[in-house]
Amino acid sequence: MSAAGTETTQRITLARGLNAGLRRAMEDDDKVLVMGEDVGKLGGVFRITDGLQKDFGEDRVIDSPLAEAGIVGTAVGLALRGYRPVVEIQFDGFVYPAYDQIVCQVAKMHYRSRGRSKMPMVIRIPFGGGIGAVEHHSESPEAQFAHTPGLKVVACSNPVDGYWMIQQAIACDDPVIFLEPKRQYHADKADLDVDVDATPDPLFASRVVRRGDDVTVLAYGPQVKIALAAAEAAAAEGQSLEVIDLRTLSPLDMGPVLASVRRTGRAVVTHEAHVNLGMGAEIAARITEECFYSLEAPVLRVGGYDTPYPASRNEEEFLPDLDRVLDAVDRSLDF
Amino acid sequence: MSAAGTETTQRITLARGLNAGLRRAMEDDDKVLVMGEDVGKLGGVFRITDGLQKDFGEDRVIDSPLAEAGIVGTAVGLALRGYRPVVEIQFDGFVYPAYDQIVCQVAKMHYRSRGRSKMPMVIRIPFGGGIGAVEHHSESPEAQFAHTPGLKVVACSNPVDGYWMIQQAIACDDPVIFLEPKRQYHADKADLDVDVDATPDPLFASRVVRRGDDVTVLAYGPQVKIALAAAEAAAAEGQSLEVIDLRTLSPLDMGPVLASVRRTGRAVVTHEAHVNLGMGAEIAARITEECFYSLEAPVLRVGGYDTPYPASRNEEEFLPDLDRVLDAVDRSLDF
Amino acid sequence: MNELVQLLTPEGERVHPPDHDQDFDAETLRGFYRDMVLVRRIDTEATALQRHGELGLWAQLLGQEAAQIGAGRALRAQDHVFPTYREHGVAYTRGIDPLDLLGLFRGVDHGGWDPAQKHFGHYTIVIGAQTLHAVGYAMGMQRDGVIGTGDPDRDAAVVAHFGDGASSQGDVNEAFIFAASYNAPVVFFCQNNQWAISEPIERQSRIPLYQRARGFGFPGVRVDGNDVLATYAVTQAALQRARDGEGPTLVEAYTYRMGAHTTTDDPTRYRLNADLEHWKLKDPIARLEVYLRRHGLVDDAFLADLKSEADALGHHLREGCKAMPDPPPTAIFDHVYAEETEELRAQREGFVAYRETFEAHHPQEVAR
Amino acid sequence: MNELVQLLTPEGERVHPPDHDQDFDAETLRGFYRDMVLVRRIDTEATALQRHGELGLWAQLLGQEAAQIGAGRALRAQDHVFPTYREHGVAYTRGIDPLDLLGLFRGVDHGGWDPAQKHFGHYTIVIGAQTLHAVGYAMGMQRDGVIGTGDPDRDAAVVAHFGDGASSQGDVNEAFIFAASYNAPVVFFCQNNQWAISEPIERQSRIPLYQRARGFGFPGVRVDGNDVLATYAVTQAALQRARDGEGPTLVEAYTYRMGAHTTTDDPTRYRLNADLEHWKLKDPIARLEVYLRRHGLVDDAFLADLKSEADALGHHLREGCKAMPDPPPTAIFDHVYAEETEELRAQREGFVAYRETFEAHHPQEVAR
Ligand SMILES: Cc1ncc(C[n+]2csc(CCOP(=O)(O)OP(=O)(O)O)c2C)c(N)n1
Ligand SMILES: Cc1ncc(C[n+]2csc(CCOP(=O)(O)OP(=O)(O)O)c2C)c(N)n1
Ligand SMILES: [Mg+2]
Ligand SMILES: [Mg+2]
Repeated sequence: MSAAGTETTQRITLARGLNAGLRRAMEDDDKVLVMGEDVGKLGGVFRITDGLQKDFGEDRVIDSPLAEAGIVGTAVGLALRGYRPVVEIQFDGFVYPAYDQIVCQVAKMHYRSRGRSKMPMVIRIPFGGGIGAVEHHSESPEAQFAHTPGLKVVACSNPVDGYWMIQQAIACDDPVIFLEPKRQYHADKADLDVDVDATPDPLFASRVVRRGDDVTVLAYGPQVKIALAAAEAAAAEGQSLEVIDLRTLSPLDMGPVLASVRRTGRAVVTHEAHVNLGMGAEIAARITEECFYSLEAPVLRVGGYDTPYPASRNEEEFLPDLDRVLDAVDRSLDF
Repeated sequence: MSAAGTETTQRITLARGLNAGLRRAMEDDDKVLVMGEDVGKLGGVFRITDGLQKDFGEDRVIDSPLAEAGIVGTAVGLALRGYRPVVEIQFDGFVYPAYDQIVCQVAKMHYRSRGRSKMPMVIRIPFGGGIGAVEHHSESPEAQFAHTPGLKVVACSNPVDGYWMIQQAIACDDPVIFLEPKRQYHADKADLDVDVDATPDPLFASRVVRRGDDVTVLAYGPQVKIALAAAEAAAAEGQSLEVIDLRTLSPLDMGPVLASVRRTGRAVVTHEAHVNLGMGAEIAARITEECFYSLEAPVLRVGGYDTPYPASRNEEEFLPDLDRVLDAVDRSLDF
Repeated sequence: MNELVQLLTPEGERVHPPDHDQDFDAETLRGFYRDMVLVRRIDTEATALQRHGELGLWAQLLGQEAAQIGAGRALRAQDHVFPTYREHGVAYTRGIDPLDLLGLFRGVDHGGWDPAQKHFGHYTIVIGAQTLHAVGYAMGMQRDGVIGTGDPDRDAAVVAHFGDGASSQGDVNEAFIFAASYNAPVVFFCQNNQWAISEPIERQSRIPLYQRARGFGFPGVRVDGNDVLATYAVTQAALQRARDGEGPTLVEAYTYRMGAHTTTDDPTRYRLNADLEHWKLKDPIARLEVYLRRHGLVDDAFLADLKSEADALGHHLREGCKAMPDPPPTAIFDHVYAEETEELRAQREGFVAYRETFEAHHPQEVAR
Repeated sequence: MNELVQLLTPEGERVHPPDHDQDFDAETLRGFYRDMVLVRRIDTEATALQRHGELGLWAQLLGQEAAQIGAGRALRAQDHVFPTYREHGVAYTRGIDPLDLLGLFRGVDHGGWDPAQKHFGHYTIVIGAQTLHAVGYAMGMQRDGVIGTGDPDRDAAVVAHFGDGASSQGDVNEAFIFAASYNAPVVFFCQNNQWAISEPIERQSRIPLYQRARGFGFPGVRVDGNDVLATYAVTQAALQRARDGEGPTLVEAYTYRMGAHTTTDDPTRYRLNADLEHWKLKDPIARLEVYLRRHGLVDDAFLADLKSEADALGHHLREGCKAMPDPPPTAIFDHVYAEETEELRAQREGFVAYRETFEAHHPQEVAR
């Protein structure tokens, strides 16, 4: 029984897209396992794994003891035995107890073994803020993983991508850190065509989501929606923004980015993570290296401030919003 | 009895400078504790804490059980009780089991408590490669810590700085990640004046270590020596390089950097850490933001490749050396 | 289950275990009762405040009042506590205004009290991390010479709180190791409420948790965590051991989470109602009330006064919570460091300048 | 210390413990002896190679031969091993050419064998990390239906190796928890050689390590790790328990690190020579030799043959090691990913192009 039922098109949320994608991956390959805290009966605190244990059993949808190193470490062993574990980290801020296993074991196993031991693991992390949560529930740890060779890092931004990207990540023979914008889980719906043999965009590809000529705005995860809204608002004032959903953070897919910036001459990167050494730093550095003579202004960065994530009553001011993106666009244009 | 003995000037290695600095800090403030694996009788695997347990006792120089989270976590408790723990992580690659305690507890305690709980802790990490070691013994984790608000991150590059900077880090009321270039520990000697009431440079300041006009080369830790050698070699070919020892990685002290680049119009950053999202990315982004119109070429980055640290017979090719720095300098000048 | 230390049965009968029996005077017993009633009221009010949108979240302690009051009242002033996010009852015994607990859940701060002054650390959300802090703090006490001096006003100990789920974290087990290795004056107080969100205790351990301690070389005791007398007696003994320099103890307070994990949780998805009904019969407040009434230790006047006191407390919480101001926007930048960096100062100034550009256009919006 | 399972005393006398006694035929005994002699030779040769600059480092197993041969010989082909960095003896029992062990220490690779083919994982240097991999692998065996079928060629188990120091790591204790929770078919084999570099076992645990297991709900056994018979018998029993679906066991092999931690270590800084002398009397090889000779189970011809065999092995290691080629410079970029990224391909190409600019100038230098 598939979540797709019999209709070919559904209106789904990101949460449902991910759920359906996981379900389909589990149907397609019985080596795929789901593991983590509360992923079983509860279906995860965000219900992304809802119903999977019921349908695939406790051997394939595993409630783990409360220990993230243990979860990722046992997933390493399962991967070595030929399984394809999909690990759920309950919240971004709780990935750090597993950090050693991720950066020293998961990331290095293939290299250490000179290709003999594959590590086809997906580590799903609901990330980012905007849900009014308490400390440690709104972190954006992506730069740390992107800095780690051996890992691949992607971020989905919408329900349809959620459905396809999770399947592609599971099919990938390398470990993938899979970032899910938690504030989008239940926010918007999109049309998903599940039954056709669609050929989705490749996993490690960026996508131009709005064409424009004046400034290139780069975003991923929760910021894509904001970048699009900013483009809409800017259009009203006669500015034409091109918006790119980066989708893959490691490797970066610079092709569409460089092509766009060569045309616009200006770029703004936005993310929730701290600006200092965030993805924006790398992207700015690469754009400048590659498009030095095309740039009319330095690449400008919008991001979380370089403070710990604040108490939630302050998060609105902390998080990049439409206004801050537009402010950077203006500064870029005024440069 | 001080390591300084009765002479005022000694020729010391970095290892001795750090040892003498630790000793003096322990003499000056009996709240200063040293903790870690093998720091007692053995004096640490690099002998940086040599003799300290003998002179200050087991209560102040504490051999910890083999567990990095435990070491840093208990150090947090000691700091809350009013102590100033100096934690030794045996090798860079073994800091990750403590990563959660560092980024979620050490870094956030002062913020969480709105300034009520201070966290005056120093975490010493011998970092970088070049000693022919096995896996996990040659890592450069600095960018991950610099990306974490609440931490301060510094790197010493020479014996005299080692002596002063460790004392300044211990005196700092904020947690300091203190990076020590392990391949320099026993490499070169320098004159240290210990008895005079010297006023060393501030801890969080960069330093121009060689004046030049054509290209600014930015380095820290083990790369300072290489940058200086590159400048020497370049001089023979008529190129004048300015070399800056960054010393502080978070906060960055951009003043001297920007002043230099405004003059030279060109910059090269070099570090052993992976280029992707390494310190060079942030420095390049900031220089470009601040000196856009002064730049004659994009800031170029030299660093470890974006692969796990290789087997040691390949590390010479992996690590930035004089030639790679000069190659970047040439590319900058040819731009 | 005779391994469970119990002084008061669910039926409100006083029993006398060989090891931890203790006499309590009427005043003390009434005090415990009052504490538990007030703490339950704090919990009920906070839950209601969450329902009314005044709090973003609340972690309920319903059912765990005896465990927390027993543990909290066994403390001396100089002892120090490292809580999880659910120790509202212990916080109350440390003299913390319950209103200060709400800030974290309302999202106005990460904790509103001074840990050094209240001898009660900040709520710790990353599971288990605080147990290591507790051991380190206890190591500091050793170095301060406040262990085993025989002076009751000087000798001190630490309590590390954690849950049954937390017992699986590496940090907690490392805390056991460090405490044993240094013989640190710490009581590990585990409230085994039998659930870690949706996961039952059996997922974390197949044997009773208190037995974990033996494997690390120090004693473990399981106490009826719904029995305030037993919890008090067992914690007091463990604290005294620690203060005397005899090292760590693990206390497993066997209890039950009668509410949801937090206000966002839906326990009907994973546990049986019958289970909850069963545990309602073991309610920690009800059993002490039965005992007190049966022995004529409380009268209607006392109960009426207590009710008024609880109502006043509820009022204080409701009004106080609603009046709690949002932090100013610039609070984001405060206290990142003890010694602020120039970099951050510049960022703060940029933030202020940026907001001022708006103020010019929409003055009200920014004012709040 | 009657908690220690022993079948052969340091004096070479056969004793018969109630629980783990077993008969061994002459062939098997000679085999153990041969194994230990050859493994010690591997160790001696590698140490010498390090002294001669052919290896960057070597982690010696001197004194731990019995523990490793006992543990290794108890394995069946289908069992799987997760080693630390010191399990040269176990590797040898898995049929790994000892030369392949040297690559890591010479710096030419991170490990030269195929873990899947040899059923022997890569050396793991981050202390304790592999114990979790072992549990996960064992969970995979459960899912593959190779536990408790009763078919001796099918039923399998995992051995997780670690040291006394490693017992303090969170990962190792989490491995205990996961193994107990899932009843995973894993044997935790701890070589307590009494030192973690300079730190004595007392810093990690104040009670015998094997007792740790009980606190997690599974059995622990302490065996004389210098007694190959006892180690074999105890490990075999633990493996069979695991294969039968009865869950994990902790085996503490009580032994002694007779050498330095590694070739860069200087144990005279932290331990007494008398200690070492004491343990030399418990040498694992000497005691079996005494027993074999006393019972006429070996003759001079056997010993002479073995010596030649060891010499040949030494020769193989010396010559093989020196002939081991350095990896080509581009090896840096190989195998970072199973599916290489364009980014990395470009970086590799840049590297090659950059080196070619040199080749033009200094052809020899680059050629190596
Ligand atoms: C490291 C970490 N992982 C996951 C979580 C999410 N989480 C919050 S509470 C909880 C369950 C805790 O259970 P327990 O320790 O029994 O304490 P209780 O909530 O029952 O009081 C989980 C998994 C967390 N806070 N920290
Ligand atoms: C996480 C981590 N911390 C520190 C080290 C450095 N180190 C290497 S071996 C060792 C001691 C290990 O002792 P033990 O577990 O008893 O094993 P043994 O070396 O005695 O076989 C240490 C501290 C490491 N490899 N990994
Ligand atoms: Mg619980
Ligand atoms: Mg050892």
